[in-house]
Amino acid sequence: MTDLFLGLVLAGCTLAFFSLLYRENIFYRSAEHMYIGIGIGYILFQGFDRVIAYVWTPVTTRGEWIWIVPFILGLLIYTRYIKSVNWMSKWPMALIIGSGTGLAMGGLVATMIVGLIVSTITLDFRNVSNIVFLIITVTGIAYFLLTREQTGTLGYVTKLGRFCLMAAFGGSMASNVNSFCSRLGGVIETLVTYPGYYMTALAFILVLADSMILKKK
Amino acid sequence: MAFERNIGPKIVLSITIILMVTNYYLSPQLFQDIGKYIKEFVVVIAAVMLGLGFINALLRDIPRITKKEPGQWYFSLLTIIFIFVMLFLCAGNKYMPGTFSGMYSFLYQEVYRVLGNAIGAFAAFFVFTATFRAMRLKTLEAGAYTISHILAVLGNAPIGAVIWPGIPIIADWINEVVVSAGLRGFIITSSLGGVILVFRYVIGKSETVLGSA
Amino acid sequence: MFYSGRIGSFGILVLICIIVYIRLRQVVVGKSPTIRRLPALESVEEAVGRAAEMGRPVFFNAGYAAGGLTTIEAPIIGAAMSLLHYTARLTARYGTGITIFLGPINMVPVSMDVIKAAYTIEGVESDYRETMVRWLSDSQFVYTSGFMGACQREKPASHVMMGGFWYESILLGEAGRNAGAFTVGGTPRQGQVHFMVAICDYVLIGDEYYAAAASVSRDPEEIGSIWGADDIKILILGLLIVGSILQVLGIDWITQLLKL
Amino acid sequence: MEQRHIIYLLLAIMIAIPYIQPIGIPVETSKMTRDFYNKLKSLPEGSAVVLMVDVGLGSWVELGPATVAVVQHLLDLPIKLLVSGGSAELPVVWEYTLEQGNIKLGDNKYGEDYVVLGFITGGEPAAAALADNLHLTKEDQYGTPLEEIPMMKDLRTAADVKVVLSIMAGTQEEWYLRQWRAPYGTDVGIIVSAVTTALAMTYYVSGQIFGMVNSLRGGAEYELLISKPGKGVVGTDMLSLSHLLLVGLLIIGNIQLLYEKFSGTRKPEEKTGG
Repeated sequence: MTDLFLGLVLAGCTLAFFSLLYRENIFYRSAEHMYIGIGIGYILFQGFDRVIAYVWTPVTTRGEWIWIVPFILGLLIYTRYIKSVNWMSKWPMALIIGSGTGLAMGGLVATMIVGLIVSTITLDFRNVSNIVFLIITVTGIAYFLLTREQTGTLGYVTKLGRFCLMAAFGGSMASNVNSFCSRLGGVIETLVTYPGYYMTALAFILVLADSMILKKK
Repeated sequence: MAFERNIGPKIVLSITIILMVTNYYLSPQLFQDIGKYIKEFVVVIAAVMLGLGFINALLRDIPRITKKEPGQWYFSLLTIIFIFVMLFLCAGNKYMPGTFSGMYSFLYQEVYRVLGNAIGAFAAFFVFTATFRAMRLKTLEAGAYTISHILAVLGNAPIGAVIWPGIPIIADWINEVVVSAGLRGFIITSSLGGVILVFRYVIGKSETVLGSA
Repeated sequence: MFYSGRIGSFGILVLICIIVYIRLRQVVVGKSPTIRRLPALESVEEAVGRAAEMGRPVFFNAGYAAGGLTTIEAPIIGAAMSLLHYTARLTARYGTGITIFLGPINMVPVSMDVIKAAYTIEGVESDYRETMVRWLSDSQFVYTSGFMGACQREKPASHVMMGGFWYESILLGEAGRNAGAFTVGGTPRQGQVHFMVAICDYVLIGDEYYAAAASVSRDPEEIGSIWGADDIKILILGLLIVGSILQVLGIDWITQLLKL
Repeated sequence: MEQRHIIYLLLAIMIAIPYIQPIGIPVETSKMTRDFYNKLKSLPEGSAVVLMVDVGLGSWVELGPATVAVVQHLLDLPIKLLVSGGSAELPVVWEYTLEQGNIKLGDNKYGEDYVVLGFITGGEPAAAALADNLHLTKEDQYGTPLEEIPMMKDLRTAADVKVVLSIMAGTQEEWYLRQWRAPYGTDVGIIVSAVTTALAMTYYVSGQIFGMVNSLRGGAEYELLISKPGKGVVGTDMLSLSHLLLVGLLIIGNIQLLYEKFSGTRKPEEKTGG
């Protein structure tokens, strides 16, 4: 019994979200607000659980008092609701922004700039494809020169660069279509097999009825 | 007053960035430990901050319930209810394993998962309508965008090889050369833009993210 | 002292900082570069104007950005905040109101401060509402579902998508288009820019995104960093071309230097 | 019934067909999947492999078949498997893999052959922290302290780990290249959503990543490699039909454009991307 009930409820939830493809309605809105509630509740608990695992346990069991410092810094962020001291929330925010941006400054230069330059230079240029590779990379970079007017020879180079970039975008987008269709496939499988197809039939009837009512209005 | 409100945080930002960069480039253990502590401190701060989201959600939904905003208040009530139901179930699942675990696995492992899959699946519908609308051979660039897309799409599915054995070969060439090279130029310049922005934060030009009103 | 294999990139990093610093100083003393026109940046004003005419809201998205400011996407969010500040000042001036939808929690306080500062500078701090920042959840799909529903209910006139988008760019963008929104977008992320090109009426791709953020930021001399960036791009072009030619001739001291 | 509704309906039908009646279009194994398979097979006995689950259940549909096939392969090999990850849904994804994929554990014992560490939030800094200290979470997913787990005794940092695998849908492969491969030399392999294959391709082409299992199609190939066909193979039929529909739509869209251009009934110019 429960498998039938579970299958129907899950197909119902899926169709409630898919109903947005038709139009915004009460089913979508209630599924959405339930989903947001579950999402917020789950993330909040994970935050609480992390604080226990990273602060409470080390401090109480191993006496590592150092973890009180980030805990207090985290609490400071709540001062933004108190007008007179809301500047305090900027100090921990500076640490958070600094951690991510600092990581980026190190990592980006090494792997995303120097790393890619080296792996482009060391291509085996006896192979024609690699010469085309270099030309596309160079013209692509030339397109992003922003303080020089794109006229004359630079105009031709950037035009070729823009052409290659758009071709690259078209190609890389294809792998996304592949992934999206795979996901939709897995979901539609639950809607066209037992017990989901009962709910799918019900959904289609509702949509037909609703569109007829709207046509009358 | 300007120090605590504006200049102090900017100095902390600059120093944190410099320490994180030294952690990446310098091998002595001191820099590794500093980097390690910053990384682990940030994980704790990020966890403590989550309550802020809770307040943001309550500030948005509670007034809608109290003022009985037509057509919206009972949905906001639904969100609030499920926030607390989920908090309670997660706590039960962690600290009192067994109690309500059926409800927890139903709500989180089934309903939450299925709703996530449904939103993920929307992307297929939307990418079809977006490309149908945008991929028109109006300009040279739009032509490149469309043709390489069609060839790569056919190459990605087994049907491509069935239609013409040449398609997967062209599609692989597009992926390995055109896409990799085009994106390489794109990645190098956009990463450079990111690094330069972070350098501006190091020299104190972080008015937008840390500046006072 | 240094990790092996990273001295080369540290050298490049220092070089980048020096060139940008010189250009910033030059702008402070009055010399300023001519920046190529960025139609997508100019269309943000058109988008807010359209919202004022139609009396419908302006929606802003900065993307899921892999968890926000604690990740390597932090620079993308920093730039998104500059563009949010620019858009918020326009909505304050036109009186249309703005709503930013957020995933990562660490972006909530920064977004609130940025919008509040914009409204204060425009002299209409009373119009600022805390609910202009809508945090839906750290989960990527919960944040997306909330935005998709809001789009259909509130029918935004304009949708400004500037930031670090991941899987959700197509969902947010198309949901806005289906609600009839004029969509302006921008991202430096190579994984999602192809969707923005398909969805948006105007789009900033790659480094154009950072250039737009620099040209609208609160410190006017940041324009110099675009100038510096161009110099470094020319240096990189040189490295690529000369390096490849030397490599073919068997001389690889450039790669040895970079791989130091 | 707007144009977009017709497209939605057509897509739903084309995707539903193989699930109702499979067609069986042939699937070739790509080089990157075979490289991934051969690398794992060639690992010496007792070497440690870390599997990082960096996606939630939302990606299960696309990455489930590949995850099940790779985990089954890892458990059949004489290696030590550590499961961790950046996604808060790690525990659920792991149970789902065992349950949905009906994985055969064989003579693998928990704590000696495989262990499930807790998840670590915080993106790249967290991945870096785990590389510096495999005992970062201090206790495994079920609460037992890591010190008491036998296999964790001689596993301290990423230097003791031969291969790190990431089930990912973003750019997490760069975390592991920067924080595991660069400093510790751990080889990186990925089970990747097709969304990010193009990006990861640059690292695979340049040799920094040894192999890639590319979403559902890769899952179908890996299922055939370990000769255990499952959901992946059915999925590739669905890919063929849906992709055929997309190409058909794009061609129709452009024929419509050419017809309008020559018959002079052109609609007002729609602004395309700037």
